[in-house]
Amino acid sequence: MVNVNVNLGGLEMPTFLATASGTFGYGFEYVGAVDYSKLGAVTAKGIRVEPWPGNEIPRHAEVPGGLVNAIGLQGTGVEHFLKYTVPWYREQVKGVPLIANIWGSSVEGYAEVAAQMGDAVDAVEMNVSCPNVKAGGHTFGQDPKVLSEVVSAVRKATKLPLIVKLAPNVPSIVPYVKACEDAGADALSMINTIPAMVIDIEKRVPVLANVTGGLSGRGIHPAAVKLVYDAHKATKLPILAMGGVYEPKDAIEFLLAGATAVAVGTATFSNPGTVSEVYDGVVAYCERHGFASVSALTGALAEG
Amino acid sequence: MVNVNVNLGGLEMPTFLATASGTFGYGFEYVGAVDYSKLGAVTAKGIRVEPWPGNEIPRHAEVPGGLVNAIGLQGTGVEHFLKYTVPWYREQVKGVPLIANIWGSSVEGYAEVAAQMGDAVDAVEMNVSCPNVKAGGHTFGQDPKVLSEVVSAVRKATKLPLIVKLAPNVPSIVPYVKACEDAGADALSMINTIPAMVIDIEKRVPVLANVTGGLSGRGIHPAAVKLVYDAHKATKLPILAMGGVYEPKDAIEFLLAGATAVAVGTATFSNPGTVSEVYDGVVAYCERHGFASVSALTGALAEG
Amino acid sequence: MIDEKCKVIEHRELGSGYRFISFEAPKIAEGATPGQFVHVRVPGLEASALRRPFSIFNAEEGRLELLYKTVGRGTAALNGVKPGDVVSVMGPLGHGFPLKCGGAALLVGGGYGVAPLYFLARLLKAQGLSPLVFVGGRTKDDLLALDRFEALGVEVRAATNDGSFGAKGLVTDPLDDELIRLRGEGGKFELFACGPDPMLKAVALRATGTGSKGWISMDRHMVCGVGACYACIQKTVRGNSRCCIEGPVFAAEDLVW
Amino acid sequence: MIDEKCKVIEHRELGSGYRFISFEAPKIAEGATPGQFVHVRVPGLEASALRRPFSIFNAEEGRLELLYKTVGRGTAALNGVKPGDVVSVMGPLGHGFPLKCGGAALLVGGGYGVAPLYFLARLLKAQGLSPLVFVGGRTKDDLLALDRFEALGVEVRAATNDGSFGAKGLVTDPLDDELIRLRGEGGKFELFACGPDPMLKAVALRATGTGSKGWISMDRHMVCGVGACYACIQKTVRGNSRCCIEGPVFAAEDLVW
Ligand SMILES: Cc1cc2nc3c(=O)[nH]c(=O)nc-3n(C[C@H](O)[C@H](O)[C@H](O)COP(=O)(O)OP(=O)(O)OC[C@H]3O[C@@H](n4cnc5c(N)ncnc54)[C@H](O)[C@@H]3O)c2cc1C
Ligand SMILES: Cc1cc2nc3c(=O)[nH]c(=O)nc-3n(C[C@H](O)[C@H](O)[C@H](O)COP(=O)(O)OP(=O)(O)OC[C@H]3O[C@@H](n4cnc5c(N)ncnc54)[C@H](O)[C@@H]3O)c2cc1C
Ligand SMILES: Cc1cc2nc3c(=O)[nH]c(=O)nc-3n(C[C@H](O)[C@H](O)[C@H](O)COP(=O)(O)O)c2cc1C
Ligand SMILES: Cc1cc2nc3c(=O)[nH]c(=O)nc-3n(C[C@H](O)[C@H](O)[C@H](O)COP(=O)(O)O)c2cc1C
Ligand code: FES
Ligand code: FES
Repeated sequence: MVNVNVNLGGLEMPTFLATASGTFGYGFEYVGAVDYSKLGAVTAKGIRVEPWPGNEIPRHAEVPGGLVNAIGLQGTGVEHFLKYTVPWYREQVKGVPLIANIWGSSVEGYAEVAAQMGDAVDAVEMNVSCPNVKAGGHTFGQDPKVLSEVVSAVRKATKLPLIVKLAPNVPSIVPYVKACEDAGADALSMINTIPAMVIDIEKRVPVLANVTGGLSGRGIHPAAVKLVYDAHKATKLPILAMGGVYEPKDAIEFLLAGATAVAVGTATFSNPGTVSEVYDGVVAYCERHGFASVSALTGALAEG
Repeated sequence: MVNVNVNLGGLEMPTFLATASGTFGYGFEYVGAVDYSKLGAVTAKGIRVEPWPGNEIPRHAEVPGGLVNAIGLQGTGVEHFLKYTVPWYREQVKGVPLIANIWGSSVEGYAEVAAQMGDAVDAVEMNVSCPNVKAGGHTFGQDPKVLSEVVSAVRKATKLPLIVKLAPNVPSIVPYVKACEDAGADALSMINTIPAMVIDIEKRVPVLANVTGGLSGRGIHPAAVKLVYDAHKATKLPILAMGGVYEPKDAIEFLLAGATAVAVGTATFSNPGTVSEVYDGVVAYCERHGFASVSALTGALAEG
Repeated sequence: MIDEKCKVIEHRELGSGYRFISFEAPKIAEGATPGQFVHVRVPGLEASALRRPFSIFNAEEGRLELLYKTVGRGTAALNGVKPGDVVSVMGPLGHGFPLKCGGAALLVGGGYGVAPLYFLARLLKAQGLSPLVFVGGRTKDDLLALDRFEALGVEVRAATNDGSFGAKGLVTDPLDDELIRLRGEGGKFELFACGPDPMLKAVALRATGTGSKGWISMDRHMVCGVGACYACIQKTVRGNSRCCIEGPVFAAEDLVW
Repeated sequence: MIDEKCKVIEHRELGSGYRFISFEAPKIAEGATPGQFVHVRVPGLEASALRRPFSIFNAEEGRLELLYKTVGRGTAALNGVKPGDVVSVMGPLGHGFPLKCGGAALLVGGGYGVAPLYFLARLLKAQGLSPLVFVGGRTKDDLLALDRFEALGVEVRAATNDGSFGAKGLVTDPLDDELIRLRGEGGKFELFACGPDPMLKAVALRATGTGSKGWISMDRHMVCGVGACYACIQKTVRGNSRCCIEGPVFAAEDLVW
């Protein structure tokens, strides 16, 4: 019997496997097609204080190795989320912790949505890849100083386990990791999508109404492993790793690189069975290699 | 008859298509398998002043959508390059300009190799994704100030068309583009590989002897298009675009996003016919859409 | 909703790039209602390729039947599937057509948009109603499943752009004739439509504000097919709705064009 | 060197995961010499998959023959190729064995490492030499192409780890017997070897410093196969050499282990 539960910065996850924000709706949409008993957490779609319509369509483009999306964080706002969505989730999905993925256009916006969450959810994940309207549209996650500021503000606003989700397009992840650590984050998650663009060459226009979007899926996995590896070397904070997990092997690479837990995202779209297959494969791997627990895999590269 | 020649910052390219550094040896290795008449330039493997052995093997790992490599810039040094390699290239490959891809571990190292090139080659491309030994191992290309310094030094050392090759893992490409512009670059090339890592889960070790490497190939294309698009909006410097070109469509996306010329890299490994197929497809596209020249495609998105 | 491993029973060309495929899909077939769709993992595409959505043409006795047009790489790959092959099919998905009708049931389909109308006509007929089906296409070859409607004993009125079959013109021409006739009689009607956007808009306009109802099945590019990704947005009077879960069938009066 | 579209002539199982495949490849076959290899674009893998390198087992009358072992996803996909299919094959690549020999020609192969030795034996034989072939494997099933060597009239001495065929032990056991015999006679010899690294090292050691020559074909993971990428490095006395172009056959005395 392999011990599959892990602790992600205070969030007790019954298994090491989660779903990635934005790829699993508000958590109940896949009931019937996904085996929830294998999930240690569900991350809900990004939510902010006010409702938000998202981008115009087309919002996605299929590319070799994955998907480029610019959904644009459509959501009903935190009030509706707490009043309807969370109870609806709790009713349909028993025993799987819910992580709220939050965002805002200002530091105050982030703090406000975190504060309103109270303890209705089990953890908060901050998506810092959104433009900071007050600071001229630069994204919060791409300047360690700004990042530190927004994380501190959210830290003050919530007692829940606080996960900060980092952007991949940085020269080095280390200053961002340190900024999160200093600002009181309990865990990190990575990676968010990689900025990308697809052009319809016949119409000579960007495919996405939003012009650019984020690349996710199979192809980004080796880049994600590198960032998890770098982050793990730089911090003791536990890491929730995501980016192109399609097979058990992909999750095991993340764990060995230093992740405490792993999330499945884009793969669920083509195969909702991914959660089960990855869970079973990781457990079988632990058995085969004599690991008594999945958490023993974290950072367990033989190179030392 | 579509006009296929382009001018890349002073480099007259007989066609819009080049090969990417490190994927085409010193230019003559593919004689017999590649139709050189369709090439507007060949970019040689990275070269520095002294010979350099490169990394230990394994130096590569195949991944879905591409390749992760850590060749480590093995090379014979500039003296051998000028004495043997360039003449050998000129003898075997007639009429295709040769771009030297240069690197160093210090600003002086860059300037020195550029100076030694004299006019033996047709252009110089600076690979700024190598660690700056003097500045504690940070790579030259990841701090706009350091980038500006090294480009300025090379600018003083050579009269050849000077192309600077940018790294993709940055929050925004714009400051780097500006730094190159200010320092006197004639053109930009992008993208270099995306930092990545692959783990052998059975042995629990990194696959690459160098631990980490760079991701290239099909999967990185949408990320590359985005960076070319951003760079083109920020500058008038011509852009040589690369990253996952496998089909005509991929090259056309680059051109429409703002590239002046396009390079084929990793695709040649699986299919040396890529050069011909891409060339023919782009020309056919121009004919079909009524473009009299390939250069008219540059930045020709309908959105304006 | 379930992700069912379905064995292919039959797969054949209908001419002009259209094909018919049927599966053993007892679980999906059991729960399906007309206007719902399935999300198919196309064998032969890379593991990361998205699924492709198709309306349920018919679901009967554990069988799932689809009609599709080959338009791109996904449908081209689907062509290669053979009887006996096993395909992952998720379904039934989305909200379909209402199965009651206050007045004449007028079904309008264009091209592969006729797909959900056969299943609908069959179930309406089973309730004793007499659906009337209008089908349109560029040419004769774009008129699908005429034999199936005939076998069902359902009247079909056709229009083709080139006049190669039925009336020459748009499918809304024979529809308008019928609407005028009904109006003359003071008859009530409901419209059920599926097809290309311009056709749907034309049909929706003929319902909104008339006191009659229109049920419009929208075709939006999808990713998840289950409401989880928010890719498949249709603008409605309630804001941005997901075509895969709030739709694909919307009330005509709710749509914002 | 050319990238030739080659039609598959024959493709069959040899048992125990080994297969034989032959192609119509007039251009490659024309230029090929023993010890060279081809770089195969495996149909069924994604477009971006790397090619797979295989030694030329034989090249004769426009035919290219390969022997391969199924070890991973590339070779597994290759299993699916059928006679009549067309495959992109690049070749002939690399530097092969010398085709003259000052003394007894002793060929040593382990597992699929025997692949280049048949072609070599055939051409040495054609020059009037009498190559002697030593083959090793874990078990009887790992001894390949014995019938072909027999048909050629070339003597084969085998060793298997489990003793199921030939001597029980390593292929170097019968080789050492022969070397001792030759030394007793004062005979000269050259060694030609291909197989797993430990075997190659053992063979190379038996050549270096003896005044006799050893020719060692190295198996290094490859990307381009033509000397363009510097992935396939073998350490030699001249530094980091590319296995695909300076090799795959190296002089034993040049190798750094
Ligand atoms: C609810 C619904 C029901 C449908 N029912 C049918 C049907 O019964 N018969 C039929 O022939 N077709 C139907 N379609 C359209 C069908 O899904 C597309 O033709 C198909 O996905 C095209 O895939 P492709 O790979 O061949 O084309 P490509 O253009 O190569 O597809 C590329 C991408 O665009 C998406 N895409 C392209 N066109 C459409 C489209 N029209 N709708 C949704 N996604 C698209 C694909 O999913 C894929 O992500 C339906 C679509 C929807 C949304
Ligand atoms: C010069 C040369 C000649 C060869 N001749 C033969 C032969 O005649 N018969 C035969 O059965 N095999 C031969 N091999 C080995 C053969 O190339 C590999 O077994 C094959 O590439 C494995 O591919 P795979 O996808 O099945 O395995 P995987 O392990 O899934 O391959 C994954 C990756 O590793 C590479 N790789 C894996 N093993 C090897 C290897 N041993 N050598 C090179 N690359 C490898 C593949 O190219 C691919 O990039 C030769 C190798 C070389 C270098
Ligand atoms: C359609 C879609 C919507 C997403 N929405 C969000 C979001 O709301 N908040 C967020 O932090 N990440 C979002 N992401 C990013 C994913 O959570 C994840 O970080 C990324 O897709 C990489 O994982 P994957 O390759 O497994 O999908 C979204 C991704 C996709 C594909
Ligand atoms: C094996 C390999 C070696 C490379 N070596 C170099 C190099 O020496 N200098 C350099 O600037 N870029 C080098 N690159 C990067 C490529 O030139 C190119 O920027 C990158 O691979 C993206 O293009 P692609 O996806 O078409 O390969 C190398 C890439 C590969 C795959
Ligand atoms: S396709 Fe994902 S919400 Fe509709
Ligand atoms: S495989 Fe590329 S140099 Fe040998």
